[in-house]
Amino acid sequence: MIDLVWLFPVIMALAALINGLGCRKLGEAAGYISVTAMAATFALAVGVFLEVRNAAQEVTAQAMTAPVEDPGKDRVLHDWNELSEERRLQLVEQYAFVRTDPETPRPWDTSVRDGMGGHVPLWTWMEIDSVLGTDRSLTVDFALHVDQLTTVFLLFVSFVGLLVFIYATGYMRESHHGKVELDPGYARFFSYLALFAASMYILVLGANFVVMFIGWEGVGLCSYLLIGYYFDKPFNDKLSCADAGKKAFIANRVGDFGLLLAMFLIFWGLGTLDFQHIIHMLTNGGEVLPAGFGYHGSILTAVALLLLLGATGKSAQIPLFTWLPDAMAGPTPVSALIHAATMVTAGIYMLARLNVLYMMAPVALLGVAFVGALTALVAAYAALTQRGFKKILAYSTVSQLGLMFLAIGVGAFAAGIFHVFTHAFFKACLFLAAGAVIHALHHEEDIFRMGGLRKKMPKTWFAYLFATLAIAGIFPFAGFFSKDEILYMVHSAGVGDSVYMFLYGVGSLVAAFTAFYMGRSLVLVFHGKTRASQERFDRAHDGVFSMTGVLIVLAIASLVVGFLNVPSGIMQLPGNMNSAFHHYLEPITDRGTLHVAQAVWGYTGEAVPYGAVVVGGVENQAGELYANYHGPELMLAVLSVLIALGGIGLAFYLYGSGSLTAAERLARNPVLKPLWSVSWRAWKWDDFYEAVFERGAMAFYSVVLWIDENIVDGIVLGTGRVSRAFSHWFRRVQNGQVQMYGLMMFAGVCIFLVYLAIALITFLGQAAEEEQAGVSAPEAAHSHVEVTHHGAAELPVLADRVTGNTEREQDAR
Amino acid sequence: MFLLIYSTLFALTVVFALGVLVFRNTVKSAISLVFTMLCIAANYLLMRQEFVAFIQVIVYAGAIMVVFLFVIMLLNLREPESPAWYLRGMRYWGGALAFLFFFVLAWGIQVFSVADLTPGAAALEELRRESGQAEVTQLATLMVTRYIVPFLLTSVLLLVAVIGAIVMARRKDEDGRDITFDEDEEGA
Amino acid sequence: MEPVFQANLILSTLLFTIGVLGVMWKRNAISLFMSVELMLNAANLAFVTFAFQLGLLSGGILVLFIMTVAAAEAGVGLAIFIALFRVHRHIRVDEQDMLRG
Amino acid sequence: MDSSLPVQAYVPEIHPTGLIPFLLLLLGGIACLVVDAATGKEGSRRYLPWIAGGTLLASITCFFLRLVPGEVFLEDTFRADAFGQLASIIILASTFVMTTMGPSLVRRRNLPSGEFYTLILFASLGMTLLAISNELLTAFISLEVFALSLYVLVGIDRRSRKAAEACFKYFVLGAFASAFLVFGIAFLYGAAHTTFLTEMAEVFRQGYVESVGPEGAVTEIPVNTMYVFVGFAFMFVGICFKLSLAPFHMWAPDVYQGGNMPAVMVVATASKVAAFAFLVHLVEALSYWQGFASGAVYIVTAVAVVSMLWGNLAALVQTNFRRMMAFSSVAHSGYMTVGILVLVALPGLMSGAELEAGQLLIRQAVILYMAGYTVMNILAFGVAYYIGGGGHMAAYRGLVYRRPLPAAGMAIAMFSLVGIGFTPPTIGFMGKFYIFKEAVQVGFVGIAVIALLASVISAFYYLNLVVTMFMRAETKPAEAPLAGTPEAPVQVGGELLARVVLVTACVLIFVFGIFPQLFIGLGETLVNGAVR
Repeated sequence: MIDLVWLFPVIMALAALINGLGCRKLGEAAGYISVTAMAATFALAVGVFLEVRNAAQEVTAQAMTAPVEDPGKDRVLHDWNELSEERRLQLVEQYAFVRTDPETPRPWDTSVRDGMGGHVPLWTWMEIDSVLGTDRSLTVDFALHVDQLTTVFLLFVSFVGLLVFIYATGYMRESHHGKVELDPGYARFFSYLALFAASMYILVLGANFVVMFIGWEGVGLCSYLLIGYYFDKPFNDKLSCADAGKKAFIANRVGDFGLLLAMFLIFWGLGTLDFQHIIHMLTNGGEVLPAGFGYHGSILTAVALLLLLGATGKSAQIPLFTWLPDAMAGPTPVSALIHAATMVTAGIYMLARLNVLYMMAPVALLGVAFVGALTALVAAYAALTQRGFKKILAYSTVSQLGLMFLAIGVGAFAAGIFHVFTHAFFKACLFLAAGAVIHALHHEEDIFRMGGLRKKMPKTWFAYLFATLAIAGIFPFAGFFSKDEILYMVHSAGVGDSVYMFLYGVGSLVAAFTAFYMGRSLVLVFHGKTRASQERFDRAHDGVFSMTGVLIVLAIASLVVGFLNVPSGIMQLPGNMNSAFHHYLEPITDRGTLHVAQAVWGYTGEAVPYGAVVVGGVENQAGELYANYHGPELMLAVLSVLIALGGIGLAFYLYGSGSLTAAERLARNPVLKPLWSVSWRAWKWDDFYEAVFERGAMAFYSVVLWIDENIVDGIVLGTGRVSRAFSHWFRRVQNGQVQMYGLMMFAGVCIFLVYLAIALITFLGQAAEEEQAGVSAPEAAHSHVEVTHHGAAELPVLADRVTGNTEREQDAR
Repeated sequence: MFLLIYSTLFALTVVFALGVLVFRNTVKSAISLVFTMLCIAANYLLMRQEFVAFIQVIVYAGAIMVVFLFVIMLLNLREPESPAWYLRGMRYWGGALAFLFFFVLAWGIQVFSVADLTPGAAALEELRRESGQAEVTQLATLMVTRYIVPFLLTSVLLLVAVIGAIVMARRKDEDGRDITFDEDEEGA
Repeated sequence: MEPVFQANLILSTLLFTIGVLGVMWKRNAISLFMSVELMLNAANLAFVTFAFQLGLLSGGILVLFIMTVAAAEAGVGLAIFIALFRVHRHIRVDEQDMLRG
Repeated sequence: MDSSLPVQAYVPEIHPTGLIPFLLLLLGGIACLVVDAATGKEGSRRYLPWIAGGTLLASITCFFLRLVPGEVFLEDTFRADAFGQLASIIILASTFVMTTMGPSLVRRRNLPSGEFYTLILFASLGMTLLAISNELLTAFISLEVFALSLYVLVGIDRRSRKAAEACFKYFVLGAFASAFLVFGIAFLYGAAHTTFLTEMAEVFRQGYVESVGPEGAVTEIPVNTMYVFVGFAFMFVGICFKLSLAPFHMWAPDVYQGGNMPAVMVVATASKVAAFAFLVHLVEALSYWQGFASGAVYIVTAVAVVSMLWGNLAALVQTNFRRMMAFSSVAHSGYMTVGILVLVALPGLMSGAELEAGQLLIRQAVILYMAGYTVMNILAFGVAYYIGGGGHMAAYRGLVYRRPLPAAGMAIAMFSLVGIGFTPPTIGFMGKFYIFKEAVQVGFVGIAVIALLASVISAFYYLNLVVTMFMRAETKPAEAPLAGTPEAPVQVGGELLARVVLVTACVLIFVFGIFPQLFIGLGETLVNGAVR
């Protein structure tokens, strides 16, 4: 099965090709083609997952000499190296994933097997025999790599993707009086979506930077095309949809620039671009690392920071996050799939993939944590006052991505990935529900003009409610487990380093904000009385089955997927289910943690320590803290649920009765004034809210806007302005006069000559110096003159001419 | 004596070359160029390159310049030229750059061309004397041995030039009609 | 004899510079092209001077070839000027600015 | 060197088979003239494309049959190493594409077909000879052969005013540049006492020339550094003109805009490849002179950086497709010059076998880039030619709705042209990757960063065209009719052969992007020897 992973991108690319070429002739079939392809890849993903999991379990069973009963020691290292040699060979025979050419074995393949990964080289892509000045050669295979991390991404991308595709078949059509009309770009839309899926698969399957980069750029391209899908419509009063696409494009270019630089640096330093090889070189220590690539190494830190820049571009973090809210210009399924569930997690995927590198660059890791926390806070705060339905969700996505970055930043890679996983479900659910509402209200996006839709759209409400509870972190929904894990990890890091305690505070605040604004959107859209026009309200109804079915599946998923990773500190699950997700990912995501704990801090225990403790507890070098730390997990969980409940409660309190919700916008409307005065109390709150929150939010938001306009746009437009100035100069020079062209050429020649004159003078100066040095040894100087070749005799004379010394020349004559 | 002749030739060459530059009248400019070429031919003679000098006179001063004058007369370009106003700035820039160009190159030649370190003219004389062949014979030998490829290529070049000249200068198109200009904006 | 070496090189440079100036200053396409011919002549002079001073036979050959090239260029060039003349009824260089920007 | 020449028995070391591809081109050209004279207008229009195209294909085949020796031959005049041979194949392929575009152009604009095809063949003869020439004078004359042919081909459409102006500008500036080239040759001749590159390399390696003076006395004349520098600088100017490197590129936009599209395509691709191959040979020979790098590195750097920035920034504001492509080609030459820069600097960093390995890698990178650049430009210009674009960029609005396949082809070309920073599985990415990698490896990290930045800038204007084609409504612009509609002035029906060519170009972009070794492998398997 693992040998077939190349089918993932190929199937989707074929679907994209068929849809792209068929274009208008396909009609509705286009949607079915894409859905079928996606279903096929989902089946494939399940198969691959099962195979990898079985193999991993087998290894685990072999590795664990005795089952560990102690609940505190549930993090057993399932290390390949603990096995006997025969057993290893046996396992390799049995699960021969590593299809490397036996004649040229890759020395790091053992470490690939550590994570039960499969290296699937397809063909040699770039091969350069010997690299200049070193004996390293560069070979970049077009290779795919499958391990636990990959399978997780494959699973949720294909699953959520499948659901979104199904949803889109319903969404991308309008029914007017029973007559179904497909969107004019129906096939094009599905072609782009399929292409996106293909790129996403390549991104997560790529075994090296270059292959990953194909996917990285591919998803960016599709995102760009889909944001600008309604290119002829304005997005808001400032931007057209095409402009929004452009903004996303530019932000991603800036990020990609960082990624490319990091790639060059890695290649320059380590001579490889293969992920496993990089990890092997960084962890193994068998090979001498070049200067700057050790723990805390300067170049390693630079690489990590540049990669972070790349990740911030793709995952919409400060400073490159403002494109994501504007990306909502695309159709809603796109927002759900690309801008909430999958593509934006690519940055987190990359950071987790390179966890060893990040663990070895603590400064950069702290940078990741701060970027994440700050983004989470800023975005959550901005979401508090938004009126656009999808915009709230977009800010919420940014904020949640920030939390994931925060998790990565404290070394809790598995926790970050788990949040990616759960977030994919409930955020897709939220977006699709929002899409259903917007669709039902004929593209009304203002939540102040909604309300009371619960009865009109019960299924949608149900899905939205579940997803809201999940994202707010209410027990037992998925978001509770994943977010709580992150907060717990940040708190754990804080035990050793108070900086992280501050970050924990920020994280909790973000959780409160999240609960509030999600509750607010829930209330304003579904509860209370409607503020939509009566005509629209009357016609609102749940979507077709392809839409509601998907919503319900996602809502249920939002409830259950959290149980994949229940820490034993909160509740005991039957079987070996506690922290199953984490244990599954552990060989991949905790490799860096273990390496740093062992190699740098002298940790000798068997259990994998918390990444957070390793990151935060740098002071403690005894290694005791690492294995035995147990934070107040249950207490923190209860606290965070309370915070979430408080947030939602506040939202219900402020907006709960439908009439009061009108206060904010309709307070000055004389028709509604009676209603408004009845809800006076609420108005007081609103007033206060407006005074404090909204103005504060506006101030904050204006900072965000300022960053957006002056830094992001500034970079863009500034370079634009500078380049435009240049360009205009270039145009002026290009005045059609052939003699002007001749003049420019001649100027070029003159610059050449002036430079050469300088070079010649320097050349002569050096010759004169050498001559001076030679004078002190007379016999040497003598022989120097005798030798007429090599131009040696010429130089002294020439040097004298430059320096104006004519004596020797006359002597020579 | 030699120095006197040489200096006079030098001065004459420069004066005629400047004549090419400053004469507004195209014909005068062309005549000036002919004289420059003759001076250069004389210079070749001073360097004992008799054959090259003759070719210089025949091909350059003779053939090429006749073609020039012919075209000038054909196109009736006797009106004196004056630089357009927007060329003036360019004139100064061009002049300044040319001054820089000449200064740097002349400085380089003055400093770096050390005559003592080269065999000098005597070597060439010696070589010629030893071989016992006329200059023309030597050149011809070289031309059909070492430089056979450029020699053959020159024929291709001349063929291209002939074809090109025919294409560009013809008055009629393929159907024998006069060429008319269309308003086609972007060529083809 | 020796001064001729440097002096001829400088003369050649001077002719070349004058040619360059002609290319940049002349307003008539034919005068402009005559300046290019002057530049080629300057190069020829440099060739012959080098051959003479360095005791090489091949200088003369190179000059002959360059003259041929100059002749070929002149042939095509003048034909192009004639073609241009047919378009505009003049060959003023500075008025050829339909293509710009 | 050649003072010790001549008169002893002349032993020709001609590899007669090596001349066959070139003789074919020559004979094909003459055959075109003869057939044209014999058959009259309609007949020549019918037969000549086949004769010319067949000649070019036959010539390419000769290279694949290993008829050309992979070494120095014909009195040392040519050095047809695999690099030069691959460059020749690229050139011939490009001119072949021009012959496939020829018939429609000739018919529509009523051109003299005999001269048209003859000049194509002579131009390819000149370009291939330049790519393999080992002697400066041969190189110069070859350069003039193809330059004169291309001047005329650009202006062959006598009914177009713009073509006349483009031809005029190309010619005047080209003559100006070749005067510099000749002057440079003179100085190099003064430094090395020879015009043969292999001998020159030998002279520079030992640092002096042995000269037999009177009475048989051997004197060792030191190489004059100033002559080497000045000679290189002036020759570089002449080559930069052909490569349209800033600031010697000013002709390019005007010529690209005014000339006919097939000729422009050849000017943009084949002539550059030829000049580049020659530049590589020249630089390799010169770089044996110890002080060469100290003088040349900064010149080459300046030209490369200025070209990348100027080309990309100026392309940003262009509204005309062809002018945009012209500035983009300036930028691409800049990227390729980064490879030359490495080549210049290399001898100062290593020596012996290591140096040879390094030069090998750069040659591979450069040849790959040139192949990719040629394919991408053939595709872009070819599509633009057949859908009747070439004018205002607004003419491409919503092209995908009218002509989806040409639009897709153009989009592929644009993505590939962006290259690094955007589109990995394309040849444009591979070429840049190889070249920038070399630069980073040698230590030109700053240059590589600038090149990356420039590439990032280039994404904007290339993708702007993609956006215009894919994401703009089909509203008719004020400036010009929409491309791909019957109103477009220069729309031509794509012949089957032309379609095949363009689809092949599309495929090659990906094939070489995914298997770049295939192309480099050509050097080892099909022509003689590795790319060396």
